[in-house]
Amino acid sequence: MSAKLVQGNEAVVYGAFNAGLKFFAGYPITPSTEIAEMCSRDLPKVGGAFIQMEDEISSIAACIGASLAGFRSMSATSGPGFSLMQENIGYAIMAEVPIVIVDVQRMGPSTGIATAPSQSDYMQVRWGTHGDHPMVSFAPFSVEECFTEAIRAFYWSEKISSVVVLLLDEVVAHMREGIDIDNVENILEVPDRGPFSEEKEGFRPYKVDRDKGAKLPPLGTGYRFNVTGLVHDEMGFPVEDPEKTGDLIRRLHNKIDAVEDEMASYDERYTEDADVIVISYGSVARSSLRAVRELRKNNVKVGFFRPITVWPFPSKRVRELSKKVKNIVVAEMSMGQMVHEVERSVGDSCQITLLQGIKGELITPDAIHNTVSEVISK
Amino acid sequence: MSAKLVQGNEAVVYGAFNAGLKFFAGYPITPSTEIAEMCSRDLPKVGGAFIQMEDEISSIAACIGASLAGFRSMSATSGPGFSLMQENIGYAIMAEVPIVIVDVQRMGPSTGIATAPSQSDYMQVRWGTHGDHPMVSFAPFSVEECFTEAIRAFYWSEKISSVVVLLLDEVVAHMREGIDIDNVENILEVPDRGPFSEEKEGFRPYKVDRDKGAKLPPLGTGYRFNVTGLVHDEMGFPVEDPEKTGDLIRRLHNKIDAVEDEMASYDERYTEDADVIVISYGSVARSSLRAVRELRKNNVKVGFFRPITVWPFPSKRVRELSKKVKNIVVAEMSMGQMVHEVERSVGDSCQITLLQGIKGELITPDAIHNTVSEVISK
Amino acid sequence: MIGELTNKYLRMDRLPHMWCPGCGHGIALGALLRAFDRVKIDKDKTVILSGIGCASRAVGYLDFSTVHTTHGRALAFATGLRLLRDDVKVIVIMGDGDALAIGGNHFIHACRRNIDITAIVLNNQIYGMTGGQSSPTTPQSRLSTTTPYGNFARAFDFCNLAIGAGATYVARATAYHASLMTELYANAIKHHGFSFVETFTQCPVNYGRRNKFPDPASMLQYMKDISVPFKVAQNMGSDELQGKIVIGELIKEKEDVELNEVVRERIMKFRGGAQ
Amino acid sequence: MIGELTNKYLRMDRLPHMWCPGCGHGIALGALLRAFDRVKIDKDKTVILSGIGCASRAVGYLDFSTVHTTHGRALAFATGLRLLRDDVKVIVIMGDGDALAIGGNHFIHACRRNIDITAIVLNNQIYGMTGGQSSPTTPQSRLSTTTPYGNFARAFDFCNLAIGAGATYVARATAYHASLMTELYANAIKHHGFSFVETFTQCPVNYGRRNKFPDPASMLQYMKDISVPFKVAQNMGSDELQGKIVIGELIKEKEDVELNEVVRERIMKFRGGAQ
Amino acid sequence: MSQSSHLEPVVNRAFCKGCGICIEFCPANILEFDEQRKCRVTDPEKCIKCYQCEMRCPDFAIELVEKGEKK
Amino acid sequence: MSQSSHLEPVVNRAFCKGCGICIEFCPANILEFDEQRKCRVTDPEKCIKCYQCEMRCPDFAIELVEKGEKK
Amino acid sequence: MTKELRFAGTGGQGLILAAIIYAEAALYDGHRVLQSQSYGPESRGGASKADCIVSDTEIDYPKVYLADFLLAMSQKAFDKYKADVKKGSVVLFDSTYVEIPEKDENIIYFSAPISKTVRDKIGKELASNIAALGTISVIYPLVGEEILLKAILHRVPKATTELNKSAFNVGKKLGKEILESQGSIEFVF
Amino acid sequence: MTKELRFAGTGGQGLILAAIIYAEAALYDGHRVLQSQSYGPESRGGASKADCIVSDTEIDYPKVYLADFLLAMSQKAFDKYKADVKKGSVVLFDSTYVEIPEKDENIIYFSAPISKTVRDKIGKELASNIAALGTISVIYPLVGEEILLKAILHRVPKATTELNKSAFNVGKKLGKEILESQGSIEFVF
Ligand SMILES: Cc1ncc(C[n+]2csc(CCOP(=O)(O)OP(=O)(O)O)c2C)c(N)n1
Ligand SMILES: Cc1ncc(C[n+]2csc(CCOP(=O)(O)OP(=O)(O)O)c2C)c(N)n1
Ligand code: SF4
Ligand code: SF4
Ligand code: SF4
Ligand code: SF4
Ligand code: SF4
Ligand code: SF4
Ligand SMILES: [Mg+2]
Ligand SMILES: [Mg+2]
Repeated sequence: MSAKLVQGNEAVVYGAFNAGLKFFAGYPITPSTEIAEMCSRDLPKVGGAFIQMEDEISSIAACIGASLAGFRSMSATSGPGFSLMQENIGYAIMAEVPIVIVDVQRMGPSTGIATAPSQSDYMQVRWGTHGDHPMVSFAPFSVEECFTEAIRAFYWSEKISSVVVLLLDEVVAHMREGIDIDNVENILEVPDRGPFSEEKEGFRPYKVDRDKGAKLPPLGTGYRFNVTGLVHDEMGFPVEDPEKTGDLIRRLHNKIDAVEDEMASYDERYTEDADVIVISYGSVARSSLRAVRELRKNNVKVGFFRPITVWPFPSKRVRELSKKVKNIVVAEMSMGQMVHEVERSVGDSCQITLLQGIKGELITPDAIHNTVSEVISK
Repeated sequence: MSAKLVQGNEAVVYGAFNAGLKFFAGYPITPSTEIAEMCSRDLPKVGGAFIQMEDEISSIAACIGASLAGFRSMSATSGPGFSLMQENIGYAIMAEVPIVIVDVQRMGPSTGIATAPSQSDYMQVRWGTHGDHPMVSFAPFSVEECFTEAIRAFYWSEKISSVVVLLLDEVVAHMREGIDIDNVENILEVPDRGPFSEEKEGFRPYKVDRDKGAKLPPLGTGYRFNVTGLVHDEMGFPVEDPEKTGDLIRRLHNKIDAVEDEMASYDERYTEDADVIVISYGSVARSSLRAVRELRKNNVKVGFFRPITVWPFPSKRVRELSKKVKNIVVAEMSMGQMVHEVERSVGDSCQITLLQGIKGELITPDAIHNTVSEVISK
Repeated sequence: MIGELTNKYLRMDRLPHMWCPGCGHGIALGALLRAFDRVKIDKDKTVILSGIGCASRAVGYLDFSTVHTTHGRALAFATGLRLLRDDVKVIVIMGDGDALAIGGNHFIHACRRNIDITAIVLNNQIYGMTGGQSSPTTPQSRLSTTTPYGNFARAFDFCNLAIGAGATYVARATAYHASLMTELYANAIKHHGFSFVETFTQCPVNYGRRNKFPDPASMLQYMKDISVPFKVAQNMGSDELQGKIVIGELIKEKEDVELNEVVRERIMKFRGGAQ
Repeated sequence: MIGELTNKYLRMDRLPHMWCPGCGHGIALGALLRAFDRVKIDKDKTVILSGIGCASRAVGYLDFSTVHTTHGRALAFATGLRLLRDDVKVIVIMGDGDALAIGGNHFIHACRRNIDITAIVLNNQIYGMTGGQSSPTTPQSRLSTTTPYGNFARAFDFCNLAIGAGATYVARATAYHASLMTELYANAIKHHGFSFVETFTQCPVNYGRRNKFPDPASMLQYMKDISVPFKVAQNMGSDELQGKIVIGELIKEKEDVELNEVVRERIMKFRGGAQ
Repeated sequence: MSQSSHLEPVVNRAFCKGCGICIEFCPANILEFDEQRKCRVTDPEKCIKCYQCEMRCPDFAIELVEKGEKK
Repeated sequence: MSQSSHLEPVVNRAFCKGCGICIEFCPANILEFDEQRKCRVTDPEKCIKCYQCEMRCPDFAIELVEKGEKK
Repeated sequence: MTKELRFAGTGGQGLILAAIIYAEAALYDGHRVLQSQSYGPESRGGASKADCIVSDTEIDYPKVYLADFLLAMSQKAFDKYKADVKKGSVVLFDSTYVEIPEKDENIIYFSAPISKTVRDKIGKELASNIAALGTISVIYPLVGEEILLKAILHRVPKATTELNKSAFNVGKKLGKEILESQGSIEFVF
Repeated sequence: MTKELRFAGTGGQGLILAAIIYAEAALYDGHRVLQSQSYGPESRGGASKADCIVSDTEIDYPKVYLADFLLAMSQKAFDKYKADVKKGSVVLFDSTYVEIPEKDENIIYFSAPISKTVRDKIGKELASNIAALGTISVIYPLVGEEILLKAILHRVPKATTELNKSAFNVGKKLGKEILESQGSIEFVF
């Protein structure tokens, strides 16, 4: 097939199908609803199941259940629903159950403006659930990336046996671009779970190396162990021993740290000779790209940096870049959230200027253009 | 009366009563339950109401409702329940309804260890709900402070017309100390809401200065306006106008910024001549204090800094201090959360060393002692 | 008549409302205004809450103290608001998804507690606001954007659920039965304790269109056709009642203790003791 | 007998269990083992889930694939787990707070969907795990740590609620009636669709102590005294039934469509079409 | 509903969204769409004052008012 | 429950928590507490094999077993 | 070449579909495209818009900055979006609903009673969006009519193929009439 | 002066209450106090502890580091906590449940059949915690017996006043017997 006109949300579903999605549980919410709707239509065709649950809490619970049953599972929501999912997100992290959650960001806080774009869930993705936990999140900026990052989300959720959040914003979710789904290159092959030991009796899913994720065979296939959100031993049974507790919490983090470099992904352009670098992600990065291109036309030495793996934040690269430039401009559709990570990465190496976007509208190339110009002229 | 033996959780309730608490809605959860239990016993005695709701979501919803009805309201919970409250926390912030939430931190993520202490909800307090929002939070380290900080929480929640989180940990919540409740000094007087304009017709609760909180008269008293979690106009009705949207979001932040200095509170000792400063809060700060005192006995020049207002984090003071020392040691019962704020504040001014506590036990003075010694000898 | 009522009870500057042409929610709002008139409601002593959805947007037009809460949680807000305020009437307007999908738990607990709140659910059997997904009351085999091959889940009987949960006033009307609706709303507001009126409304845009109803009027006609008054229904077998809607007052208890009363009693006891 | 069963179905290395002396949850667990034996359960093809609470700790002893979920959410986890797995039996064990307070919504929706899951609620009318707060089934005027002056809220009738929500198998036993319990559990497991068995259990520590029951046995005796078999209850007036517990099978429907079947049917249709 | 003969049905065109409900159910058959798909009263005299239109109009757009009081 | 005469009630003291339930309901009245508040069978011969103790013991601590098979 | 098109009107008029079809046709035609719209409750009563960017290079910023082409099917929508067009842009009104504005040196105004004609000729006003595409294919031939028709038939339900074909033809005819009366313009895309 | 006391046993023995009472008495006595405990499901079957720090200066670290005094009312609890005591500390066992350990140069062991005596003399073993306080008041007189009794009566239900007084006396008697048989020790607090 040649290119089709596909919506960002639809591309996420195409990507999920490519990655082997078999289960979707969700609750409608703008601007994510198309994902659920498409799954309701197409999942049965591949032998999968769609279920609309009574709310977002049960949606993610059902996804965790289906994943434990052996199926690749996904839910999609937006801020209000994402807030409700937080407790069970922590469960999936603690019990090490692979699932993918799509959060299509809209204007908050609270109900905010359901149809207005925003990037103000960025910190929530990382810190929304209680307790110490790591988090992995990818943020596409085009329809094609919605497709490829959805696949990457499944790939990594299986690899680390945990939650991956695919972080969209309303603009990316709702725009349509041409994409030839069958001919996208460098598609990751999502690994099957396992292999599991032949010996089912006494199988210990949480007996893994200090920097590896659990190995969870589908429940009800003869491997009998326990899954819990409590601190647990190698077979999944509750323990309260301080050493075992520390080891578990540390392993949950180690397993991400161990693959951080491999998982890191960013889009860097025009940085070689740059005096200023614009950092942004998602739809705002498209405005940035336009602004940077226009500025380059005027011979302004401005660079472009876009984290795609937004959690863990690509700190090392940003720190390196910060040592080569005088200024970093961070543009976000928020009061400034990713800028906190930039600050932590940069220290005092260069100036940081924040361009906030809090009007429920995509930040324009003009605004970025102006900010860069101001920063330079200072 | 002279001193009584009082538990941290109980002191919170004494403080809340002193501040005029009239309504408590909650759902039992260790290690916060004593707060609910004491309210169930004593609220009727002051003409207030206690209700045990069906879950934490409805508990905070009921608190918001009661606050809108004109009563000082509080709920208390721990991580799992706090996660569930996140959506409605955002509502209270957006609609500017004063409420106080006590989060008694326990070991997470997920159910974790219900009875083990932790400080791993620190970042969640700030970022747990979706959308751009500010957050105010106080963390006591003694029974007396549980009392005084509870009062301060009500004071500021009324002043800024928003949510204040009183952040305890299991150790502080469950320990008992002697306190003479009737003779605690410098108690704040929590202001009444209002005064409200005589003119009820057309009253606009959200028509306030750019850095002030809303003025919400009790509902059902003749002031007829709308309360919503949507972006709204001065009377509380939904709008989507980009300028009004930006103004609202900015005001929600401005109103906190405007009082940040007045609200700031920290406990600083031995910092004058210090080479190293230990930063910690809550129960860990008591271990730090012991360690610092012992080190001082050995003539080690170590200082003690304890944020009491933990959100907004006292960045300015930490930055100042960082310029005078070579090292900062941050000790937290977590993988490191407040340390992120320390990093942002400090930049490259001094070295930062993190002492993690992830075993479900209070960090010992020894551990802090050792960390400081290592840092110094390096 | 309606002009007087809209002038009295609505914020005229916010009309025309945002509901689509032919939306049944508007008919219900009209009936509510008539009920207000009938019970001589005090605008200053009434608080009206809602959740999120098309139905819940009603509060944006009502000239009362109004609270547009979060999706599904209106009854929980209302419970807190009501507990210490015996001086106010509390009315909660919700959609079917709002009240029974995400809000189901608060709904059954409000029924159990018998707190003095009037809950009005505008049941259009669909999620209108988000564009037509199935709700827990979407009938089997009906089409929605998330049941593209026909709904396979069973639907709740909203009133049976309320009765099972212990509600003391349970009634039902449809948008066709506008004057019955007015009467039920008025009686519900007068009821001492938790009162619930389920109102079938039509969503021509997101339900009707997909389910072969040519226009809003045909949806009203259908409601009329399948409705059976409670008195009549009592003499019908369950087979006969298949696919029918029973309208009228299904439960109207008097004796039961209302929650607020007990709370007040308790407080009074202590106050009495203290003073 | 019980020794054989515990050896077969429990993780002996984890016994004795953590429940307090005389806790009724243990009696229910014993009955469940007997039911397993009766229906010849396949340990490798059964998944047992629970929420959070004393009752939910049962999964920590069962030598099955077990999932100890979050408070109140077990049925939602189970729904996802079951949907594509016709090869497994799914059993969910919950406490009364777990299933009806925080988990009430998932409970009524599971009833509505009629998905093939067996839900066993160990109703001790109190929050045991957190130290004795009132639950939605704590009878009026009883004492708990959050109803120090006696519970003023009305209690749910769990089975009535399930019936109102559309459940197709609803039954009730008490810890006194251990062999009835075994029978009901076995029948529930065999039921095609959603099955629910409410089991009254005693919490001597957090309920009994506060409510003047001198020991666990006296709580069992009380349960015996207030129980009425369903058949007998049908000939009793509602006044007579006041304060009684009706035990036995309250609803046992056969005809209704089970959710999984429809899901499977749909998939098969497409698969048939595709291959 | 009082059948006062001094009443007549009047449409508020600013509110009418042209849903057709009143038109369908008017027993006197005196309501129809105008060119812009708003409701129009063809023959006010034939109105039997049953209030069905007013009660079922979702937009408060049709009302029985004192004759001549047309808004 | 089969009333086989070759069975006798045996208490697993490691499991018994001394709740007293079996003692209260034993129709033969042959169960009692020992000094450490664990269940003791006083007169196994009088046991009528009704299984009430076994069915109601919350701790799987009392069981009817083949005589002499005491664990 | 980059052209920014905007389709504006009210909720029920199917302008999002029109924009999707247009974008898909341009895609078939070998262009890069980006289609977006404003959603939301306000799109029910008020003005709503659907945008389509057609380009031969990478499209970075995904919104229409200033339109090269504007279809205005309601007065409110025209009033709201009339300022956001480039100098030299083309605006097509549906004169059924939009009053013809005063002349503007910088803008090429075309108008036709699209909705009314569809209502009269086809019976179903619903198809006006498809008719509008027909008109556009004639007056603003960035994407050819055949490829546009192909895209239409790909997106509309099978059962409505004939109806939509007729509507498209009605629209084309209106387009030709416009050009006849107003004179045609050479566009270089 | 700072003394760290630990009361250890199993869930049902009321040791948290004992620690609270002890702390309250010390508070009445003009000391600073800090009382804490381990909670949790494990406290049901396993070993549980309740701690009490009594001091005349500010108490910073809120946990018992190494106990000056340990009451052990169950074997498990003794095994678990026996290592966490200071040199020269005092350990009191309830010999009803704890086997008397081998002599340890560094620790002063006292023992008495507290629970058994209470069971025999009072009938309700439940009151053993109060009896233990009585014993402690004699053998480790950091807080005087009168003030301890006052604290007890403040914390227990009115209806049980007599019962608890008797238990306290039973405990005191046991304490005196210990001192008589083992010889008394002078403590300087
Ligand atoms: C937590 C949360 N989840 C989802 C939504 C999205 N949402 C808004 S309204 C609605 C359903 C509306 O349906 P209903 O309650 O039946 O009201 P109607 O629009 O049909 O009147 C949904 C799912 C939301 N606002 N918040
Ligand atoms: C979200 C959340 N809220 C509260 C709790 C605390 N909690 C644990 S168990 C429980 C109730 C237990 O009562 P029930 O379900 O009746 O079980 P039981 O212990 O009586 O068997 C509560 C409130 C929790 N774990 N998670
Ligand atoms: S979408 Fe449906 S429910 Fe919502 S306003 Fe339109 S017709 Fe009414
Ligand atoms: S607290 Fe109650 S329910 Fe929990 S184990 Fe003890 S007796 Fe059983
Ligand atoms: S009142 Fe009755 S007769 Fe008159 S216009 Fe209205 S519906 Fe027709
Ligand atoms: S019912 Fe109302 S909105 Fe509908 S056509 Fe009649 S007047 Fe207009
Ligand atoms: S089987 Fe019956 S008679 Fe025998 S010991 Fe048990 S309860 Fe007593
Ligand atoms: S019922 Fe079981 S636990 Fe209780 S006393 Fe008898 S043997 Fe022991
Ligand atoms: Mg609806
Ligand atoms: Mg319970």
